Amino acid sequence: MGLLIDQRNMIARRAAREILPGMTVNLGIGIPELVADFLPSEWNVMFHSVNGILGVGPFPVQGEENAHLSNAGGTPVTLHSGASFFDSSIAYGMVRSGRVDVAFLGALQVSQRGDLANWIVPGKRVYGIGGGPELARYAKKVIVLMSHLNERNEPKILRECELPLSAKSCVDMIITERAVIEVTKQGLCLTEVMYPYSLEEVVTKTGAPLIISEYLQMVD
Amino acid sequence: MGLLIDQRNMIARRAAREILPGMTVNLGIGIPELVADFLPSEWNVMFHSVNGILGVGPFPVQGEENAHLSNAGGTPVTLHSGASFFDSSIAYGMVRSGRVDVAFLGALQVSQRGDLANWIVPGKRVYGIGGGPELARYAKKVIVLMSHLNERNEPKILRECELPLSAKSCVDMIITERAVIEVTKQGLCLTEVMYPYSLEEVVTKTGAPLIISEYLQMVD
Amino acid sequence: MVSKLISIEEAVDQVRDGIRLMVGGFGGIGTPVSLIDMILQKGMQDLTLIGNDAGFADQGVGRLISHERVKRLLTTHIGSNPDAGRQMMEGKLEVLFYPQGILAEKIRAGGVGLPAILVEPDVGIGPSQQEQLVRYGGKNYVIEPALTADVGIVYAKQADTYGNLIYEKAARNINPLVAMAGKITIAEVEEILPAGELNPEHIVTPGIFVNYIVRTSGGMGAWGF
Amino acid sequence: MVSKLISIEEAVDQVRDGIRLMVGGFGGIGTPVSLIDMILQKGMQDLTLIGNDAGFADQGVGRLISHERVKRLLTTHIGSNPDAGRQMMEGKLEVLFYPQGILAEKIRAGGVGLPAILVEPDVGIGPSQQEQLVRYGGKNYVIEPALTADVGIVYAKQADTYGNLIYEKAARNINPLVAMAGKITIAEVEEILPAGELNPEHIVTPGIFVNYIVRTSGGMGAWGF
Repeated sequence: MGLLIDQRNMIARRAAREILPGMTVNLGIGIPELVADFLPSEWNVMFHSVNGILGVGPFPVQGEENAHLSNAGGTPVTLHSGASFFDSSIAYGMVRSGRVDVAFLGALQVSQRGDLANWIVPGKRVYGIGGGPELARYAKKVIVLMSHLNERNEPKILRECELPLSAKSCVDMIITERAVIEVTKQGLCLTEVMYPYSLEEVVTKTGAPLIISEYLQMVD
Repeated sequence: MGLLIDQRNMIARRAAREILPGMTVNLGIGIPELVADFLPSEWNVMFHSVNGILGVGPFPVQGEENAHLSNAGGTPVTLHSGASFFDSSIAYGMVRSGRVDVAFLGALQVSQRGDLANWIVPGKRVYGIGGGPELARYAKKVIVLMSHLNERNEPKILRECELPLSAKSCVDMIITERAVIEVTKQGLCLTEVMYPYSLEEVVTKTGAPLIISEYLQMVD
Repeated sequence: MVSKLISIEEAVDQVRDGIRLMVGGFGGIGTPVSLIDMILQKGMQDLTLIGNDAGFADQGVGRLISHERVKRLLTTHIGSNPDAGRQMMEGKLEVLFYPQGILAEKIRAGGVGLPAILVEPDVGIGPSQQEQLVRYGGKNYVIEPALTADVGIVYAKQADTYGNLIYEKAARNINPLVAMAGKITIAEVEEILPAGELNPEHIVTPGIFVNYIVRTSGGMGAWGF
Repeated sequence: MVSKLISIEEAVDQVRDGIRLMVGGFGGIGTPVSLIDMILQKGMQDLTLIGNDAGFADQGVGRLISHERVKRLLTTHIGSNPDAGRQMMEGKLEVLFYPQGILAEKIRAGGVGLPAILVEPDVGIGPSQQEQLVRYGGKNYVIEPALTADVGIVYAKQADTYGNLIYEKAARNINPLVAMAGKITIAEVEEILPAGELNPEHIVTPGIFVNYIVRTSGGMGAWGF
């Protein structure tokens, strides 16, 4: 299901709350790119981009884009103070050696064990695996930001992913326009339901059992 | 046998004749460091140093040494035009990927098959293997520059090395104060005898059979 | 010093039908587009292409795919070039996918003369993972062979005539890795200076890795997935 | 931005008896001598030391050996420090030798999170070559495990308060590799600037790899094998 820009921003705003000052954060392509907009610059969050930037800054004012300066998604960006450039082997060296605190990724499907599918719809669309598998495996915390349903209004959160996996048992949290769900050893735990959706609208549109958190919040 | 400075320079001067303009050349520690002195700067030979320099220039004028600029042997150097700095992994990447045309190395012993021993005298002195094994194996041409005899006046060129090896079957040529010897499939081939030594003084002081080249030169 | 500067046309004579061609750039940025234009113009085909992504159908490295000059593609991502996905599903284009960081390390290993890298087996579930497993230290690892190329083409901001390269911003990406991994490396460059004019501390790719430099005829990767 | 600048004394509290300590520098040049002085002064011992060479008996990293603070040394060359050879022959110091380029790659692999490297078996005949062999592509290779350290100490010319580092000339050597391979990395620096003052293109070690920076109290590696 295509999301409206307001919904995408709402997801990004909620995602930003998972970040603490000074953290190193990777933002994947799509909704994750919006997360930086919801963090104060003085928090000095260092945004990491796999094409070889640490310290990605806000989007530039229109007309001030630099042709050689984009994030991994190809969106023009600026630099934060303390930024550096390096080649992609070092960008992934940062990831693989466990130095990225949080990675926000998009997904086609997520399973109740935190399996991630985000690279191919066999026979229909091939995206490619990109940096997903390594970010998913090695970032200290992995948060999927996506629409709750696919374009046929079917759940993207499932008992088992139907699509080929990018990485197994790696997702810690899922944030959609309907809900915030934590992946725990006991299964998926619903912690927040987003306005205007009801608890029932989340539960029936999720393809895996949900444990309802005792601290469940209905978010306005 | 300790060499006089004139003998060391003679070896280095002869060694320089193995270099063509534009080549990439590694100079090991000891006599090899002197080779650059015998090449015209306009030949633009790029001297490679494993501590992370390509384009080592001549020794500096006394008093103009830079404390952070030395070759791998710790001798202060200058830079040639087009020089660059990089870390040691890239320095050895150049070596391992076959981009060094000639490496000049010192040696404790060399065998008739071109085996190289230059890292330890068991029970007496441990130097360490350093960069010798990789230079010896991967440089396109490997030339040993050394004294013909050791400190007990025994031959350092032998049928088999007695000392532990640094690398096997790697040496292409040996240049000493007495002789120039090529390592061929048929064995060691003596091509030059250095003044004031006689052919006999070379043959008797070499611990392996020598094929006398039909083009043998007696060098003044 | 003998300058490595040659014309784009001469440089592209290094690219022959059927070779392994490795290309720098990431999502269009830092792609040597003038060299790619000339390869298209000269008609080379049956290429094995190695690069971060399939670019765009109408721009940069993606044009080699859209014009069906590529028979085999080793890459990480093709989502921005629908022609690549279509050719793959039609069986016209063989695609091997690798996770980005693993592809980068495979290229680097080729560049520095290492035979292969070891990676954890459950990273990068995909069709490329058919390599040999080895047990080591109580764990299984996949041996991923190093990648080299017959010709590597890269894009740089500045070069000197010896071939030392300096990149610009995110246009660095995999270019310094590709520059090491080609048996022949050609750099397409914006600004070319005499040897000695670049600060030795700022050089990213030492000239030893670069065989030829050409002056870009402009045009470049744009933003754009 | 929270500055990573601390005092040398505070920094050295990270170094405890018995840890794996990795040290940048090559033949004395680019060695973090003030940190080493403080380690000596504070009395840490039983160290496993990883570095390019054993330095000199009376200077730099070699002093840790001469003062018998090191029980195990992973290195390439000890010829410039006779104390190291003597302790080795007396059985006081365990020394594992690696060829220089292989040691550098093992450290880099540790820094970028790769488990091991593969090398050709007849490179670096020496006591270190007791690792596992693997057959691959018709050839035998040695699996050489990646090296990491509890604490890595490096020397840099400039840092900003985020820990971005720029080296100087041949003092770069293995420092950028060591800077990545420490669980904790401490950089001893000549000049410290506010974040944002270093050109992002010229930074060699991104600050993410650096936990603490200290101001050098002077003294340095000299020429000298």
